[in-house]
Amino acid sequence: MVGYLYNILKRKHILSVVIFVMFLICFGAKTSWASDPTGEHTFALDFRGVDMSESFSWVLLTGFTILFMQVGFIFLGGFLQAKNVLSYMTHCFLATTLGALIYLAAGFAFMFGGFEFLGRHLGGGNSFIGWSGFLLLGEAYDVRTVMLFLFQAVVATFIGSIIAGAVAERMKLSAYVISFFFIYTVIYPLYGHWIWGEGWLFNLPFGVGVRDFAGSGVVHAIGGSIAFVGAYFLGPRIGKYKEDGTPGFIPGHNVGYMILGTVLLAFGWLGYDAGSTLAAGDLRASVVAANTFIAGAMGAVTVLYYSYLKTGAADIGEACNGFLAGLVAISASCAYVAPWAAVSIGFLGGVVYVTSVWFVERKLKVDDPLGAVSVHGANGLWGLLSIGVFADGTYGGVSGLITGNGGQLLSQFIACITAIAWAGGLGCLMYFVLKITIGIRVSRRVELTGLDVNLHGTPCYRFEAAGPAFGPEPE
Amino acid sequence: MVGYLYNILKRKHILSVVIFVMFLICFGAKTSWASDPTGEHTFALDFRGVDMSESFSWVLLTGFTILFMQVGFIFLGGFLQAKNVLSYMTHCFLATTLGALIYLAAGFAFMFGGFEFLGRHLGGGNSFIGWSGFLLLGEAYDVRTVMLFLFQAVVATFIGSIIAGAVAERMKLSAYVISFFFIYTVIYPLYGHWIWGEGWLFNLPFGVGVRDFAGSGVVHAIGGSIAFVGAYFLGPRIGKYKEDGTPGFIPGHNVGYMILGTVLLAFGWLGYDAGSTLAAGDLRASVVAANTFIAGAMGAVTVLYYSYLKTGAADIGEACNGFLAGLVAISASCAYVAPWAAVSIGFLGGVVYVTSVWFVERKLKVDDPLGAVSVHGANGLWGLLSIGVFADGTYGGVSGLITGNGGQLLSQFIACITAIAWAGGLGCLMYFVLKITIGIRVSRRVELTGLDVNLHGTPCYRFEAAGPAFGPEPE
Amino acid sequence: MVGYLYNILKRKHILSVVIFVMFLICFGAKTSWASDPTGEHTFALDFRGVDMSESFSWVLLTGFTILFMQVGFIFLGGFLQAKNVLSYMTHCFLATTLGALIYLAAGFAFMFGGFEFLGRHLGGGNSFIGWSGFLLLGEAYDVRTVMLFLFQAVVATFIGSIIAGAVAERMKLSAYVISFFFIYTVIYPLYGHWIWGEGWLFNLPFGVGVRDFAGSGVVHAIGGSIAFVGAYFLGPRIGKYKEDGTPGFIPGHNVGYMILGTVLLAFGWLGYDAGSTLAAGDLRASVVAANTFIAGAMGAVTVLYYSYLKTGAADIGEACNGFLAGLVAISASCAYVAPWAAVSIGFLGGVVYVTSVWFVERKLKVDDPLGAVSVHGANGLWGLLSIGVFADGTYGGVSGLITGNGGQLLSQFIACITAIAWAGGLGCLMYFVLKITIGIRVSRRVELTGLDVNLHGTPCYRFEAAGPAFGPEPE
Amino acid sequence: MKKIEAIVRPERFEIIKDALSDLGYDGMSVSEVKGHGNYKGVSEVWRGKRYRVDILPKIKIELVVPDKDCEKVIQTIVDEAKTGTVGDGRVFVFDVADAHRIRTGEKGDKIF
Amino acid sequence: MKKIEAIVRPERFEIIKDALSDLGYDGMSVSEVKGHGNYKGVSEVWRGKRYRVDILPKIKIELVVPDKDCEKVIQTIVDEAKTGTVGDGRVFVFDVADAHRIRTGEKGDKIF
Amino acid sequence: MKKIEAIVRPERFEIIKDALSDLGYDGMSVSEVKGHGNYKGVSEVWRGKRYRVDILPKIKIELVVPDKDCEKVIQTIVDEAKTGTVGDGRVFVFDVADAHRIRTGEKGDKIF
Ligand SMILES: Nc1ncnc2c1ncn2[C@@H]1O[C@H](COP(=O)(O)OP(=O)(O)O)[C@@H](O)[C@H]1O
Ligand SMILES: Nc1ncnc2c1ncn2[C@@H]1O[C@H](COP(=O)(O)OP(=O)(O)O)[C@@H](O)[C@H]1O
Ligand SMILES: Nc1ncnc2c1ncn2[C@@H]1O[C@H](COP(=O)(O)OP(=O)(O)O)[C@@H](O)[C@H]1O
Repeated sequence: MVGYLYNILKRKHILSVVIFVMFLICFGAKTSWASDPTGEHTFALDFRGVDMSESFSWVLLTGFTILFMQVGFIFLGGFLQAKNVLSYMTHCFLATTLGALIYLAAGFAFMFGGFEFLGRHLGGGNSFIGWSGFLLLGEAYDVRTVMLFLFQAVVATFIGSIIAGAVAERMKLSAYVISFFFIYTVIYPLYGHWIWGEGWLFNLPFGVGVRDFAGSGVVHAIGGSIAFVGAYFLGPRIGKYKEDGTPGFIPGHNVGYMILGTVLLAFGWLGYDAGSTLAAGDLRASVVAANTFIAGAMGAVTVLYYSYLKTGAADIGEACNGFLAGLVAISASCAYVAPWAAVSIGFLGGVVYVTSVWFVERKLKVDDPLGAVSVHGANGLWGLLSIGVFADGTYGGVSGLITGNGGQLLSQFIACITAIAWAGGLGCLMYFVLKITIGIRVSRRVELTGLDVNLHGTPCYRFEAAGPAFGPEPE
Repeated sequence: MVGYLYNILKRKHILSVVIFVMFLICFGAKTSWASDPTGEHTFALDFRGVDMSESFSWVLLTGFTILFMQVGFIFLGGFLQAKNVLSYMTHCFLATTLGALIYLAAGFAFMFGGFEFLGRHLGGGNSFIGWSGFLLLGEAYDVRTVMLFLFQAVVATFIGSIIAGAVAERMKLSAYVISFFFIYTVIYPLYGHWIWGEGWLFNLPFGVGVRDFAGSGVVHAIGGSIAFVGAYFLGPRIGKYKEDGTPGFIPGHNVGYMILGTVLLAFGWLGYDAGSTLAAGDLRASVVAANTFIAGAMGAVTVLYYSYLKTGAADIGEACNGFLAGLVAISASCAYVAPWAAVSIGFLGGVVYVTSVWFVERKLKVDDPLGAVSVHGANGLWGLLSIGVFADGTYGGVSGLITGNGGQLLSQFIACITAIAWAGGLGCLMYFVLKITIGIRVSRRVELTGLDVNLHGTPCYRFEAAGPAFGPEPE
Repeated sequence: MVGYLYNILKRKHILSVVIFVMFLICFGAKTSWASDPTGEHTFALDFRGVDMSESFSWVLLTGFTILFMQVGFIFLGGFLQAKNVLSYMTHCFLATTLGALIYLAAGFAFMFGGFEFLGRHLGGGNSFIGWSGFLLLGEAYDVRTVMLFLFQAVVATFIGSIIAGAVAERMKLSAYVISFFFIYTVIYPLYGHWIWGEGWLFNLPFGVGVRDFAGSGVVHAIGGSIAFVGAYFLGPRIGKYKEDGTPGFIPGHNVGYMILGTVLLAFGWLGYDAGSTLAAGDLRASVVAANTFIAGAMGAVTVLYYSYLKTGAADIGEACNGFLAGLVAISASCAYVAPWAAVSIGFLGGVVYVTSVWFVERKLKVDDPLGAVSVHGANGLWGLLSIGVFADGTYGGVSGLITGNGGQLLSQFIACITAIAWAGGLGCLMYFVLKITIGIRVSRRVELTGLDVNLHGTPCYRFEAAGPAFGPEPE
Repeated sequence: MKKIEAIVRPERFEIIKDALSDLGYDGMSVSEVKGHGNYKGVSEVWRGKRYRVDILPKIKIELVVPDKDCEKVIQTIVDEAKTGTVGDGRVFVFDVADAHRIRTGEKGDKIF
Repeated sequence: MKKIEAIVRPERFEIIKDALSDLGYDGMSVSEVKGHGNYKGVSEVWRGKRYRVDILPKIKIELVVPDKDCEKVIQTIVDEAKTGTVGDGRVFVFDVADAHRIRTGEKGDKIF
Repeated sequence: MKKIEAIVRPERFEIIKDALSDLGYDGMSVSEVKGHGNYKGVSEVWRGKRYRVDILPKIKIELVVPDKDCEKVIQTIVDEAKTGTVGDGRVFVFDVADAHRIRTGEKGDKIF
């Protein structure tokens, strides 16, 4: 076995092992103790210290709930066919693991280099890109910086899961994995740097500059844009469109999973949005949480009612997407608006969702199995804009149209355009290169018989009373 | 599409749109900045401020776990037949969304108008009803008030989910939705006001007045009473009783869901009960959490052992209900008793559960698919009473029988009677009116072929290897 | 019914009732008010008080997430056959309920008697055993002690769930239940006392003595060792090995559950490890959480990549175990190492996992359905050792090999040997006695037709469109 | 000996089974099938659109009976399965060449 | 009257059904079976090891047709189901002794 | 050509399949059915009460064999499926009117 392992590695992958070992050595060598890795100097039994330690509890706990949202994303696989569910879940699983590791290696450094967090300034960076904190080595080995990393790493994992929803049921695993290296080091971190890392978008001269409290733009619009491009390059699933171009019927295998996943995501979302204060002393968190909840609920009720009017059935699966649409829409604006505005934003989020689904599916003929483009992409953009409309000026000096102020909306609009251009453009490049090199779509046979058994070696479900008979294959 | 949307709305629902738009306008107009919507004045880097911000973290995070309990409720649908599971889950979903929105519009104002929270007094209210904080407008746009709303809104969502368990597999969706408007504006908020809003029950002259730490009475007894009335008016499911009146066999489709849901609820329950201190500085929270856990575990073990004695099988589904029964029973008393008493309360909670199931099913012949009446109703009442018995006088001056004090038990007993009379009486009225107007029960054909495919347009599960063939219907 | 209940109890179990009632009485009688059961004296609006209340919030909330991890354990049942899934889930359910109650009655007292927590010293104990805090009576009725109990009780529940994974699909419920009384009062608490209760292992003279931050040794190595012995005494499942000794094919019924359970456990694990600071003022928590996440992700990616190299399929089920392996491995060392070391520990955790699976399954021929021995046992030991290797001296004065220090590794090694000898030895004794008395394995007929329907009276799943016909059995 | 294969509505199955039991025919095998017939199906909703689903769940009952009882059993099934609306199903009858009861090893008509 | 039992690949089912519909044969019952044949199966992976699974999902189509149409229907099925690789399946034909349509009570050839 | 339909206990299926493979009969189709027979069922527990469930999971094996091998195959199945307790199941045999192998288009006895 050990010999076997060795053989495998030796035969084709000896290089990667060498590289990995070299990494380990250089990690060790480069580690410096310049910063405060234990928090001893950061904490003290005084007001600043107690307030600081509170913020630690707050950010860590909300960060954990953000990681937990991946369980919700995985549940959304109920909207797919039973034969492809493992494939989708593996995509989410990879976002949670591989995505976070790539972000650790480089993405975080590009995104937050030069950023100041809880009073600690993190290395170098300019308004276009950061370059500090690679692998949390050196002076990034500090309790505050590591905490920022943790919070941002779990947020970053969403990008992969959002894309997974649009490319589901037909994408090659290898292409999906390779795309991560580009997405998690370039597309996502750079745009993130421009807003959250206080880069050029953040400092636009209109209004107070672009604001995006909890990622409508940075996470959802970017993820949704890449997702759209991916779904476009892949083409629709077999059976998704009939010859006359009308959409066919490819129902999911477990609508209950969708409901479970949605409510679970709602829970995490409250933690995510409220935790984005990144400081326990910012009591606005309660308004943030309430707004998030209200907008999500309003999105859900809107879409449920609409589906009932249109089809005569209370389409609970779509209502779940409406819930998520409301949550995405409020993410940017949750801190800047009043609860009544959250009702409006959620309602309009539902409207944006159904309109976008109709447009993407019927007009653009792009097949998006989970509705990721409409939920995350379209509502991410609407979320960015909603600040420019509904911000009431009470928080962070951000004032929208309702206070008679148009500048902020202009900033937010520029952020939208930039998101589409940046993520859409680089996404096209990436999927195009992948398509002409290794290919991005599985074969027709694999798609028809199911990705799970072909790529992952097993179907997801086996409910037979009697197991089939087997003989182990000679190795 | 937009035209289509417009047509639909115009054709039959133009009115609702007009009303909605009017709402939006009046929201905007009425918004005032009198209070502290950002928390700037509430927080300061002093002891009060730091303590306050701690309480914010505490209440918000536990509030999130309360919302999360809805995932647990949804999982309990495993106890129903596969063909009706979406219907039940949609009920829970509506409680989480529509229920919360109605509570936002009016319920919260009726329940907590005139209440003081973390030092902030909320508008007007007397000992029978509150009238302040509608839609969180005006002076309710304050970080503390909004936080109280958030915590209370997620708690309020439970009412709908409790009822869903008893009316499952046969109730019309329309009737269920309409009943919400009455439940979430009248039945629940008013009773809640009398105890949690410090109304007349809270100030009864026996003992210290009625106490209900985390809702055995306000939430579970009220929800259970309405659930009982609903199940009674609906009548039993087809096949539930044979001609000779003995109960038939309608097994659930996924007992594992029941286990998952129960342990998930237990997690949330710890947050719910402990968070009900509503202040981080109240260290009693640890005893509250431990009591909750202990009582639940004891209820589970009791019912599991009893089922084994009675049937020879370790009936894990019933044991789950025993767990929940223990949790419901301790909810009122968790802060007032010692851990040894929690063992007793949980044990008796299990006994109350099995006795109540037998009584409701065999004697009253009321069909309660999930056992909601026994878990929430019967144990909610027992929970209220348990304070009067086991409170040991260490906390809040509440002393029960074991300290030789009978007054508290009298107060708690009055609260029980009131809960049954109020929720039972108004529940009867409500379901009676619904029954003679729009009807509350689905047709026999719908019930036999499944509510999911008839009301929601799809079954929950589709595990077929090959999808069936379809053609889109001409619209 | 009541008469019926009475009859049952009278007939064969009157004794247990008498004992229970006697317990209740003596509980009540012995309760003393010597300590601070309300926290009034522990909290004050000063720095110590505010810091203390923060720690309460922190420890309680992370404790809740630990309880929640049981939902993750239950989900892992997807790796078993559909006919035995309730049996496994019931084992986890019993760990969560009965296990915690036994721990309340005695285990906690043996483990933490004599321990000081947040400045409060808990009764008597020496370096081999504690003897204070039984049933949280007397002076243990104190907010700090009760909080320690809560945190430790939820941690303790894992032992049962770990074992459940290895003995699944063939163990008698009665034997499983009885083993708990020994495991939760002797095997686990005593070893726990030696390290966490600051017993003799903690004070070994090599390095700073044994350290185990969040239970690689105390929880996982002990649980894994008992699990191994249990699986060994039970023998393999029917069909697990062919006549020629090669392993057969017994696939699980729901791989998606495995993924859900794993990510859910990862969430809880972050809370568990970070919460193990047991103090909010210890800002190292952020490094702890990040290390945990990184090591888990690295273990997952390692095993996924290895499975792909070896079989050509991306074996997501094994990758889930790799995730868990990384989490187990980092549990001991999470506070003492830098993020780069967490990458290495997670990578090696994955390697240890695949090696151990091969060794246990192919060489030792022990049947471990969920891989509990390899995930928890082997990686628990590796986790203990990893401190001795990678601790960088920044925290708690713990320095490993990489700082040129060998003493710590010696301490950790002694802890490993002790864990194997203690849990393995007592485990052998326990299972041997059970085997020759009541028997530990179900009959061949029960195993073939499924434990669920035989022991629990129902299969887990019923997806039939039409329910079968039934007549109630005359009682 | 004849084998009767009846394809019926799931919701009628219980009633048919009870009727057959009353007649004394306990032996049968039941399975779930999907049927496609004159009935053009129900419509279902997915992602906000209606689709016509032309293949619906049915229950297939298979039972082997002695030749002489065949008519009676068919009549019972037809009576109990009928609702009069499209989709009620079909009954088919086949000749059985041989039959064995596994437990006893008996053959032919002795298996009843 | 003949009963045709076709065991085919799940992924061919839709196409076969549409072809039969076009021919005018709408009535059929469909079920999922597991097949075991010349084809020695696919290999699956469990807990890091490959196993050969020699029993694979198939779709069984059962339809009863008048004697005269039998050949035509079989030919259609064979044509549409064929991929030319091992595991394509089989078609079996049986005599039907009797047939009833439940809704109308009609018998014999009138059921079509 | 004959079609053999065996209804057996799920837990005996593997053994029967292996025995048939040893005999050289690899082709078969397997499905899950629910059986109702002399055996009055097991009892199950739901919500704390026992119920007698008179319809139990069985495995249905269908295989078509040349006339001459029929006896041998039946004997093998009966031998391997027998446990001697109620509920062992039945074997039924039917005449096959015609058979086609889809992959090759072969007919009749050439399909084996
Ligand atoms: N020719 C056939 N062969 C096999 N099964 C059939 C055939 N025709 C109908 N069926 C079965 O009978 C069911 C009912 O048939 P359908 O034509 O819808 O109803 P009805 O007989 O009331 O007109 C179908 O769903 C199908 O399962
Ligand atoms: N003798 C048989 N009796 C019943 N079904 C059979 C028989 N032989 C094959 N089948 C069915 O036909 C399917 C395809 O058979 P197989 O031998 O694998 O393919 P091919 O006919 O292309 O060689 C099998 O999976 C099985 O379901
Ligand atoms: N007349 C019948 N027609 C079709 N299947 C039958 C018939 N009788 C029994 N079976 C099948 O055989 C199985 C075993 O029958 P049962 O009478 O319980 O056992 P035994 O033959 O050992 O007495 C039943 O579950 C059923 O699936």
